[in-house]
Amino acid sequence: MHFGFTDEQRLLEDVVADVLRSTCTTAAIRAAADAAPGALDRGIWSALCDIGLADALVSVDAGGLGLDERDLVLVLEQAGRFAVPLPLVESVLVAPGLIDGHTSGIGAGTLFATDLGGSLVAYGADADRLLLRQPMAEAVHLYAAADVTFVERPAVDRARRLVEIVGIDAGDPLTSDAAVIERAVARGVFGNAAMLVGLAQRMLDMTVEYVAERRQFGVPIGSFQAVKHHCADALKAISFARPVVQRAAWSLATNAPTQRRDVAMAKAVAGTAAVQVGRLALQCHGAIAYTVEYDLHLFLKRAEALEAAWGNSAVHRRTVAESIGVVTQTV
Amino acid sequence: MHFGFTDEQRLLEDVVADVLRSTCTTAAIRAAADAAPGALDRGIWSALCDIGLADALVSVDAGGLGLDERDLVLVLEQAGRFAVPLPLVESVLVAPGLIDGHTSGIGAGTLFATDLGGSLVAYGADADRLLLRQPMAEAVHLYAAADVTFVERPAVDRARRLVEIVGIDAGDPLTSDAAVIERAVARGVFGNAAMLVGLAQRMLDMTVEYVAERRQFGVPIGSFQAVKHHCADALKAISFARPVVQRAAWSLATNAPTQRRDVAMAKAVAGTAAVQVGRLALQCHGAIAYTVEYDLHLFLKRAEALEAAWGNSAVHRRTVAESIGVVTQTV
Amino acid sequence: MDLTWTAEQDAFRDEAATWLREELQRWRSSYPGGVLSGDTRDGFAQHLDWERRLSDAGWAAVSWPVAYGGRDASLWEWLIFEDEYYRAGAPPRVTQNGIFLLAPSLYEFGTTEQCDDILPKMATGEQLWCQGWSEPGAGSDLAGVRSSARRVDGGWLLNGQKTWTTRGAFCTHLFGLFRTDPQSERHHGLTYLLVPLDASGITVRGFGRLDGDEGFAEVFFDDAFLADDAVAGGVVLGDIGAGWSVAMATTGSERGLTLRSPGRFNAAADRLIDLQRETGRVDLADRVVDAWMSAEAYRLFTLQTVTRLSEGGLMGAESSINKIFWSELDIELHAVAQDALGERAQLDHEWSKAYLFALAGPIYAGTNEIQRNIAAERVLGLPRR
Amino acid sequence: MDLTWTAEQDAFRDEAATWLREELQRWRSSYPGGVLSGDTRDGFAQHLDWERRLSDAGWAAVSWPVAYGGRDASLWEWLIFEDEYYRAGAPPRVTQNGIFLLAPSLYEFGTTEQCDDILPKMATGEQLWCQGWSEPGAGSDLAGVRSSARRVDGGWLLNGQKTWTTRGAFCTHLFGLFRTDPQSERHHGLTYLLVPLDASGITVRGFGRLDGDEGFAEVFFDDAFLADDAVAGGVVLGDIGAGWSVAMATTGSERGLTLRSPGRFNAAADRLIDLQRETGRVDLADRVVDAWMSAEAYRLFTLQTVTRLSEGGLMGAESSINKIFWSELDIELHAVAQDALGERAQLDHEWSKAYLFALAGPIYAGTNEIQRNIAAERVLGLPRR
Repeated sequence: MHFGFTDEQRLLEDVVADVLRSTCTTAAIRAAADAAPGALDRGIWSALCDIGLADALVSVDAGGLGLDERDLVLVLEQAGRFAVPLPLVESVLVAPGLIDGHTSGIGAGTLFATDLGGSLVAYGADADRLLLRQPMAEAVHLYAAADVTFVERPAVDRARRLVEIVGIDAGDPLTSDAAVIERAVARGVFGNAAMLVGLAQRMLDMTVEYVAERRQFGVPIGSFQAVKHHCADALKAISFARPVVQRAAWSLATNAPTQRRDVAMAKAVAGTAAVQVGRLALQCHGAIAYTVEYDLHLFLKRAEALEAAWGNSAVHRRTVAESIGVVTQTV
Repeated sequence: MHFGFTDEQRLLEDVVADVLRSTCTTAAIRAAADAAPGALDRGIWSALCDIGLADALVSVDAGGLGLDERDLVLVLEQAGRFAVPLPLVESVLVAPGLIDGHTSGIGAGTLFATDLGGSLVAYGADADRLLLRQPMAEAVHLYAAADVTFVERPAVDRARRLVEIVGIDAGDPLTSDAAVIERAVARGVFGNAAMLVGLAQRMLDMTVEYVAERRQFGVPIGSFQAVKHHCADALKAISFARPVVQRAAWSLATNAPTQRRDVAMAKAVAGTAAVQVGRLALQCHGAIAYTVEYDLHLFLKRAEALEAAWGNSAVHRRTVAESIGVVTQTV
Repeated sequence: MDLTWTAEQDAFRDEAATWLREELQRWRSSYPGGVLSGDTRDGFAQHLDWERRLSDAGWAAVSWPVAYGGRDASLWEWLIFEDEYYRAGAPPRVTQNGIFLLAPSLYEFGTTEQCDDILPKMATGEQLWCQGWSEPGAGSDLAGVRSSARRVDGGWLLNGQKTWTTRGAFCTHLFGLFRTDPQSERHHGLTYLLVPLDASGITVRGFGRLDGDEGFAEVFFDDAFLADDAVAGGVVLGDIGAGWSVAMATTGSERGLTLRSPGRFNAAADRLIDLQRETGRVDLADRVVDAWMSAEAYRLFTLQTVTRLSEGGLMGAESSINKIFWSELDIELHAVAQDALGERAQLDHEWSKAYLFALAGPIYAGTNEIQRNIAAERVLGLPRR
Repeated sequence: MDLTWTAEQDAFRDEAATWLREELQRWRSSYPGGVLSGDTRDGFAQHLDWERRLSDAGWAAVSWPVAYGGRDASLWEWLIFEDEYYRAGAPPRVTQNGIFLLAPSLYEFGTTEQCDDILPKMATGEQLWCQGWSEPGAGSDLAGVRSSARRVDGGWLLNGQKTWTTRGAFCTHLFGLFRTDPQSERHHGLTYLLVPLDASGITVRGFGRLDGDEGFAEVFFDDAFLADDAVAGGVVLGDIGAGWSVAMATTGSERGLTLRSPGRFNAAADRLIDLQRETGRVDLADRVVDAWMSAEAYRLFTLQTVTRLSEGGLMGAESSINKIFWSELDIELHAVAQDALGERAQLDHEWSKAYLFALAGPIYAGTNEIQRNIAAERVLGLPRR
């Protein structure tokens, strides 16, 4: 039993955090929200590719880093912390298992989008390739961007750049193996859960910093017991969500029999925590955080979006219910 | 539209409150918890009978006060505020509609117990008569105390004096009219909802008094923002439960088409509020309220008991769901 | 206790419902491209058109005297109108801050001349009033106001900055607190001023709200001259130096009955039930029921309050729990809807917009933390620190 | 990251589970009339019998050195034992306050002589220790302690009163804080004393808890003489006047890892699922799932904490959120059960007793309000007032 991380895993987290700190500024997130379809800046992605992250899950023999979910969970938390405006989970976690053996013609650093997390496809107009469920069959096909017709869908978090697929031409069949598809979905769900923890942590950090400085009634507002207790509640929510998400990393990496339950629980707990922390952060800030000029809304909206995507907390709670024998319907 | 009370209704409330203040002391509640089965002191009941409360719902022609639920809701709140250790709702609200036309041999000031609120019969060993559902038929029969065999059931709130009926001899058939029975049950549910509001108010009053006096860290604990906010939350819960219960009084008294929904809503909202207020009251008091020497537990346990009796909040919430078209089962 | 409406009240309800249904259809059909949010520049113009329709038919402020453009309606009729307004799905009132926040203060503190001049123009939408309370350093701590008004010949010289001024970029006038006694501190020495925004030296900069609309503004005063006769009857509401007590009366109504009529929540709760049925989300049943019951509790609480007011009672510090209740209810109502929508919650639509708007509820009009302090100290009498 | 147990740990688990199952059966069958609550006088004797069985088999304090009656077990094995203890449905430990609260302080601050004398007697149940922190005027504000110990020839003269002393009426010894410097204030001048309760001048009065058991006691000191050699190695733990820091170490463990092992909540969550299935209360499904997930989150959080401690890390102020989390979880676990039970929730049974006991969780060991202050100030660094 060892529920912690190696020095190498911590180092990778630090390296990614450093890259994101310099590339994934809040200005970059704002730029992603405003860019025309297909014109998403790839600067952040290039920087992440430079450190090999694109092929993190690809085996060393195939030219990747040969890592697994345990190595990536801290990295994904950082991706959430910086609200990376990229289909990162889709490209790094979801795609590799699906395109395994079908990599010819797929270059290094390919950005993938997918509808495996729902019919609203994040970055669907910006990806190089799309991984799409077949309407009538349990199968996933690969598409070039040009083979897909889509409409933009106006989203609350515009930096998620949602589209809906309205027409597809022929695609390359990748797999109709339900287990492979389920694993890809599980990885997507897990990746979003990990990002939600990072988003929550970022919002708490911003709040702690703000309430220590902002003064009302002659004192920092962080000295009021009500504000302290809001922050303590946020800390509690994050502290108990994080190990749940990290356990899901272990379950996926080791193919544990409980992985379906563990991944669903991770998304439910992390999503609930991030939404709660977002509301507390907004409340502790007050009106300033209700403006688009202050940065909090970038993280708040992302947290709300990721909670809703890839199955929301209520849906995953039902999966957990089934796994642990809680009855949900009168028989 | 007038959602308020007449001077007469307020006066009756004051009269009952005065009677209870002098008779229904916390010592009397403790005595009720400790008395042997059948040996419940009738002092409080006699005092209430002296002001005519026993026959409050009986028509003036038949020698009663000719009141309705609107006149009694404030009285019932007071009964809750003093945690009256009597089958008051059973005798004043539930019995009259059922024994209508069968009053021969039933004296003034008869105490009734009933299983219409559940199989755990409060004051079942202390009542003069019992109103019991027939196991195989939708009917209610009247029993003399001697015709019923029961076992005492150890309760958390011992002043509720719960028994379970284990054997009955012949009883007098009162009614098999489903509407009459449903109305009797609705009155019982409503009466308990009103008492829950009073219990919650009492616990808040005790808390406000205590936290203004109790000092820690050199100041009254009521000056801490966390304690203030707990008290404000309790006030909010009570303030919004009270009109819901009072509306149920109107719905019953006027035989409104929404009465089933309104009564269920009253019990759900009042029960939830009283349990919440109880926990907040306990928390603001701290350890002292966790002792049986301090009085809070008398009201806390009663609130928990009445929340569970006559259908708990979760059950009544489902009744409301059906009434308003919320779907509760996948079809 | 009588929870029925009179035949006259029922007739009033029918009249309002019919007019709203028909006029809303006419209004909407005159914008074939769709009605935009009232908190955007283009949408504001559309909503002003709606306000003029309300005003022309005498529905802009039903409880006002007929002479000012109202119907002399009772509080009950006002409640009925609001019920029908939200049931009909009519849009948020862009004139709200004037009609619901300034007007009550005018009735209480204004001179006849001020009322005669301002109120009719407010009802017709000729004057559009925004609120100038908050400043960068004075949010929850409103007494920290530093914007100043210095007495000069024939008027006042204004300096300083207001912020979070809702729809400030689209309004014509601002009401707000200014420090007229430079030696004063906290809530002393403040004066409630009525300020036309076209005065030289005033700059208004709109900025974006969380929900994406340009709903906020900053207002900068740079030696702006406010002539004594800029408003008929004078630019000072109440007495010079007594602005705090005038403002408190207004914030009372912001927190209390007038800002949030129950109709809004009842209508949202009914729509939530429809949504739950459509989406078949049985797992959300209890949360839907709880939200619906809370909206109903709020309606009943309001009926009791109006009964008390009708009998000459006053809105007191209880308005603080009112504000906590509706703001938390509003979030939950829309959070459940978002949960029912699943992935569609991500999209920009009426439910998500209303959810984001609801998130502001516990902040504006006095944060819920301040409200809980008020409830504990002024209603329950707990000791101040 | 490796979330599996070793073969040795699995074997340890099997051994513990087997022994617990068999011995519990033997223990229970020796009380044909049923086992009473350990917080009643008669039940305490029964539970002391259980403690002796644990001790005889070396399970009383598995993490202690073998010489003191333990098994030199690692924290991991301790967790495994606790898992199996609660899974088996074994009773609450009436020796808890000594083993889990005093013992950690003895290991950290005690002399070898004190440890050698007290710990083995604690393991066998020969000495039964209760906690003497709170006083009528010192609850959350522990530094308000007024009970005094005056230095006299050969010992100390104790005066004052302790209260909320759990199982004090059944214990043989008390550990607690006494003011040894009469000029001192707040957390200065306090000394941590070890006090046999049979000294003359000490009166113990048991009184009832909310759950109906005589679980609390008041302890009165009336010129009670505490001889220096009343405990081998001396009656002072740590240095004279340094009692506060010794006590803080103990309250740290009370709030943190040692008082509440996850096994207790995991076992309750599993029983809650059974209850939900039995009662068919589908409407409570989400609350059951949430409670179960919280218990699981608590277990996982604890595994991370133990990993950190095993690598030489320390329990810090984070223990405050730990305490908030388990105490709120404990209430919700049992509240859902009570809701599932419907009218049967009124009866005095295991679920209702556990519910009432859970209600004390946010109060004892430092109220959750104090814990939230600590989390905000010491973990997050928010400014004190």
